[in-house]
Amino acid sequence: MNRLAVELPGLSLKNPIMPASGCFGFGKEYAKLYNLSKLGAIMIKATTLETRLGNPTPRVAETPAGMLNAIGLQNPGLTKVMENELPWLEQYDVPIIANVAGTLMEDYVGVAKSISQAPNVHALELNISCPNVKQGGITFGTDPVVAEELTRAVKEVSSVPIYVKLSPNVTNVNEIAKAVEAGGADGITMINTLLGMRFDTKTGRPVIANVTGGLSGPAIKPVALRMVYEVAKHVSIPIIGMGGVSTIDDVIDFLSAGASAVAVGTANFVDPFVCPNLIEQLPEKLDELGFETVSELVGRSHRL
Amino acid sequence: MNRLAVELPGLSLKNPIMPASGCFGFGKEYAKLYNLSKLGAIMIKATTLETRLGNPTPRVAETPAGMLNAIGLQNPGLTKVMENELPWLEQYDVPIIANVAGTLMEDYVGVAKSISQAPNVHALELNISCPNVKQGGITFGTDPVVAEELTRAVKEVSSVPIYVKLSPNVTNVNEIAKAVEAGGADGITMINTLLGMRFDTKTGRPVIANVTGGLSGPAIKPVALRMVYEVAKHVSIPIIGMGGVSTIDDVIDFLSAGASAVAVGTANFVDPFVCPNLIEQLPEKLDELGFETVSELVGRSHRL
Amino acid sequence: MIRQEQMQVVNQQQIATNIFELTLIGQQVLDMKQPGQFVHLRVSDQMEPLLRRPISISSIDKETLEFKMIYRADGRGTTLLSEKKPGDQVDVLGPLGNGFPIDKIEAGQTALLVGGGIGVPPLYELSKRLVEKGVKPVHVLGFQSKDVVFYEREFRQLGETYIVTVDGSHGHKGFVTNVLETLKDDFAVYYSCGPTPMLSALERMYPEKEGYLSFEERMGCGIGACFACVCETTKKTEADYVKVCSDGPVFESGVVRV
Amino acid sequence: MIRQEQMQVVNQQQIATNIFELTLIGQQVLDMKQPGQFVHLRVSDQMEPLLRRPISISSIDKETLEFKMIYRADGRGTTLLSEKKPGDQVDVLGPLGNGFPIDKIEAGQTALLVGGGIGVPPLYELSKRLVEKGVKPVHVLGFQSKDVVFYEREFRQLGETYIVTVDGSHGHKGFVTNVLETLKDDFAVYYSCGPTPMLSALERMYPEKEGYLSFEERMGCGIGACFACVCETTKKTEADYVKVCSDGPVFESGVVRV
Ligand SMILES: Cc1cc2nc3c(=O)[nH]c(=O)nc-3n(C[C@H](O)[C@H](O)[C@H](O)COP(=O)(O)OP(=O)(O)OC[C@H]3O[C@@H](n4cnc5c(N)ncnc54)[C@H](O)[C@@H]3O)c2cc1C
Ligand SMILES: Cc1cc2nc3c(=O)[nH]c(=O)nc-3n(C[C@H](O)[C@H](O)[C@H](O)COP(=O)(O)OP(=O)(O)OC[C@H]3O[C@@H](n4cnc5c(N)ncnc54)[C@H](O)[C@@H]3O)c2cc1C
Ligand SMILES: Cc1cc2nc3c(=O)[nH]c(=O)nc-3n(C[C@H](O)[C@H](O)[C@H](O)COP(=O)(O)O)c2cc1C
Ligand SMILES: Cc1cc2nc3c(=O)[nH]c(=O)nc-3n(C[C@H](O)[C@H](O)[C@H](O)COP(=O)(O)O)c2cc1C
Ligand code: FES
Ligand code: FES
Repeated sequence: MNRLAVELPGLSLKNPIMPASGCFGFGKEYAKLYNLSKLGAIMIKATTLETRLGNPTPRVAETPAGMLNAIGLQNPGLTKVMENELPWLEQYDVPIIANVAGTLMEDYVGVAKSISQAPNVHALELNISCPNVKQGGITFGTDPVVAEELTRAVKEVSSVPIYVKLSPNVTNVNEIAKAVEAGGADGITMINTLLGMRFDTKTGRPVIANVTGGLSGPAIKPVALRMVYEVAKHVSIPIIGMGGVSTIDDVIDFLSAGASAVAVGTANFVDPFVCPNLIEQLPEKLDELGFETVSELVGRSHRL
Repeated sequence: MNRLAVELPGLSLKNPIMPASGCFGFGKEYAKLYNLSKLGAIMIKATTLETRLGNPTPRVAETPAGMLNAIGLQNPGLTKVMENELPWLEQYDVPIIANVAGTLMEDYVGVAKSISQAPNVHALELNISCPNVKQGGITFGTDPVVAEELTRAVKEVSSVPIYVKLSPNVTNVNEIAKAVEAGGADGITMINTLLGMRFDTKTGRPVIANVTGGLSGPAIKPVALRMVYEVAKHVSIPIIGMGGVSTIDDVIDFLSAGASAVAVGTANFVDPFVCPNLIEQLPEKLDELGFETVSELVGRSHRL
Repeated sequence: MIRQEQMQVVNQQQIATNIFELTLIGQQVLDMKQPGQFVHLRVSDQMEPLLRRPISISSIDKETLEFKMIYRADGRGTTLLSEKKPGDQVDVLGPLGNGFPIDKIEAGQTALLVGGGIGVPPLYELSKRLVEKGVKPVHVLGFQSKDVVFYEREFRQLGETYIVTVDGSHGHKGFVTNVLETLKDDFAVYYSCGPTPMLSALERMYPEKEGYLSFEERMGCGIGACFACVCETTKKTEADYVKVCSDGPVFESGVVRV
Repeated sequence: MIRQEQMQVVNQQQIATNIFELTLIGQQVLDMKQPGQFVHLRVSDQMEPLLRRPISISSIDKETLEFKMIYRADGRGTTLLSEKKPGDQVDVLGPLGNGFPIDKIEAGQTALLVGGGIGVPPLYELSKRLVEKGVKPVHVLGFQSKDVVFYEREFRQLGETYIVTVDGSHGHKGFVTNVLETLKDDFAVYYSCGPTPMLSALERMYPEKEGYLSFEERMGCGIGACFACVCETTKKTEADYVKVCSDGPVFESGVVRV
């Protein structure tokens, strides 16, 4: 028995660690550093119907124990992702979670319908929480009615289970979580970035060309953990947790709070080997804590 | 002319730097370290009608570039604050901003009515955003209708201008800001803490006895700056900005984003002399940036 | 007077597994009055880790302007502290709090000093002061196991010393209370610092004795302003609560509800 | 191959006001192929500052396994980097990107190397390689003022060198373009690294010439995965965009829209 294995809707993960969407491209760059088959799964960069060139630069800025980004969903578009990126990833024994984004509901439906048919796409992640595009994105993620509707529409056309990615920029995350569960979501991924800004102190100008950006990294971990902990109490579908994970203790904390698996975003930039390193450290950590399997650990904070 | 001076409703500040509520007690401890008359103002610890003993300990936990707290509004209560704390502070030439908290609207009204009559209280800060008490606090701060109503009720009884302290734990901070402006607020203070958690990795238990706590410190600065920048666009009353201020550049950034003055919270714990140090550094920084007065700098990011 | 001072590392030495003794030099030493006071340290100029760390003063030398601390490198902050080398600067806020009163005991009397683990260090300066005064100290010091025992020789030089380890790998086996049960209770005052269960065991054991206990609590400011380190009190005091950082860390036995 | 390696500081030296030369040793040096490549450095083990810093390789010595960088200590990260001492470790990800092609020019030909400020360093390794190959380099190096000029002697040893300072405090006064206007344009290829306005001035000045320009952009990953460092392109290439970190930082003139 593989003690790190986790079973989730559509996903038989050999371990609970995966790179977060947008922080790993479509895997090609990290494939030069290590074997991608080591990963539990890969959340690929957001895919939209059409090619997107994203926002002007600067697109990133450093903040205390975090960073801002406003990439603006740059991606080659559905067709090229289906033709080039996904087939290339087939050489690895790793399930792909396709991050789906768009401006209108039809865009999400269109991307979801096609991309869910790729043989190695085992689940979709509906990005209703991207703070860096003017329309769509986060607006879907802050209104429970709209979130539920979108979830339902995508669920109808998808050939694989769907996970909805929640925004932390809301008053009541449980409400949104319950809405997407009602809409038929098979799981939840959370959290996306917090909206933030950095200024160039000399000029007073925002550093990010898009003015605001999404805050990620260790700085947001307390917020992410709190939201995972709360949502875990309110829904019965599984959660893939993320937000500031960089150490093995962070992984344990997210699992304890109720996440069934953990995604790693910003930390890939700090240490490109962070995912395989965490996977390697996990068994020893389980031993240290006296747990036989990852699954036993999931949600333990709620059972104390 | 004093180039650091700032005029705000009820407040003639000799400089724009003041300790944030809850991070400075009622001033006694810091008075042993430096002369409190140096400060622009002092935001005293939240005062409630009755004595409060606060939450169980641990009440604080460190997080990456930040900290969580769940003090739970511990304070000696209105009567003792009026009898002991405020009169003691009269020896200093510094305006006091009294942070007012409660469970019911009547509590706020009661505290506001009395405390606004203390001779050295020049303004009130309505704490509708404390995440660490079960009732009141943040619930007032997340619903625009309730926020407006509370503001209006307090405005009616207060003998000094009132500032309303906004919570960052909302989907749309502008909406709340506009509501309190409509309710008659003379100014806004922002931001209070973000709701967060930390876990003890060994046991899986939340470190904070209250389970969740409020996140403060440099980690939240990007969120605070973004919210100040946005709210400054939507209201015409002044803003006192806070959230992660620890360096002179942070002060400049908040002023640039649209705050008329800046409060310093967590940084007092890291460097107890941070407020006088920032005040001392400010003139040189103005020279470096080519500004004659603090007022010229306020909101410059909006004029670029 | 409380000062914030960049103090210089004179010596850093590992004295047991993960236990370090750090010697700093600076003017602040002149203000260190009582054994049992502590300092609040910044372990890095960077913003992470952010908060100061409270560490007890374990010995003071006013002539050389040096003081020592003994600490366990455990979490992020203390690990970074253990990497400081002679010549490095450490930002020290102190001295803080109220320590062990030595005016409550007289020359010729016996004092019982009970320490647990990383609570042992402040007892060292205390014992030195008591000995100077002509008081006879009896030390009962508990540790997890042999590899984390420190300062045995130093305490023995000052007086009768019993070492207790949980696993029995050094000295007596068990808890300090196991040894205490075998000792005469002809002491005038007891002083203790260590884990809270140990402190409360002592209170139960010596209900009639005068005792002074040093408490630990998570801290923010370290100077009494933030209400982080508050403890509930008993009827023994009029105060509704006490703050470990500024009212303590040492309280008379029975004051803090344990 | 890209490696992540803990490399050791061999030397750290201030060579002009706020300008430091840092020498590191490690296996990664063996993989450093082209002048103009860069490394992505972690300046601290702590979580703040969080991101790596991109710094160009300024010279490579495969025999000693050492390489040098020259950087300005300016913000938080580079200031921390400047505090590293011999024996300290630095976490280096590299070598990254595509540097200046030296196969585009032949022995006996002349190459024009134009550097601005902190863009000068990668030109040093480039010039050494060109000289090795028998190419004659002409260096035009612009700085703000005398106090931040560095490596003048080193460049002079390799070939004709013009120093330009904005305030005229050393060498010629003005911008590099002021000197370039006075020079013959009998060079085969030009290479440049420096502020974007300088790069675009060169493109306008030498529209017919083959040129290679090194660009800067804010980075996240440094390896092509995050889309942080994307530049718009012109019709000269089929690509809709290029990434500075993995497609560049060096591009043929005219490719990047400036
Ligand atoms: C008055 C007082 C005196 C102390 N004297 C000593 C001493 O002489 N030697 C010694 O080794 N330790 C002493 N401690 C405990 C010491 O403060 C903690 O071990 C230390 O803060 C842990 O920091 P860290 O970075 O290693 O752990 P981390 O887990 O990184 O700490 C995270 C946060 O929790 C706080 N924290 C963690 N454990 C404790 C604790 N036990 N008490 C208070 N805060 C804690 C830290 O200060 C920090 O804010 C004392 C504590 C107090 C309150
Ligand atoms: C390919 C490449 C090669 C470079 N080579 C050199 C070199 O050889 N010598 C040298 O002195 N500088 C070089 N730079 C610039 C160097 O990366 C920045 O000066 C440095 O990152 C600033 O970091 P800081 O901590 O001092 O500033 P901070 O203001 O603390 O930096 C904050 C954030 O902004 C980024 N940043 C700030 N300025 C720049 C910049 N100009 N370019 C890219 N990112 C920036 C930082 O990397 C960091 O993420 C190079 C940049 C690139 C892209
Ligand atoms: C550079 C960057 C690009 C991102 N792009 C996407 C994206 O395309 N789709 C998405 O759902 N989330 C995106 N995110 C959010 C991350 O997937 C993740 O939710 C967030 O960064 C929090 O995790 P972290 O703190 O580990 O980075 C991006 C984050 C970063 C830093
Ligand atoms: C320990 C602590 C106690 C606080 N108590 C109060 C309070 O009583 N009333 C209040 O309005 N805000 C309180 N705050 C919030 C601060 O005033 C401030 O809004 C917040 O900490 C963000 O600023 P900072 O990042 O500079 O700390 C408290 C914050 C901390 C850290
Ligand atoms: S630590 Fe702030 S009151 Fe004690
Ligand atoms: S820095 Fe990530 S793609 Fe270039």
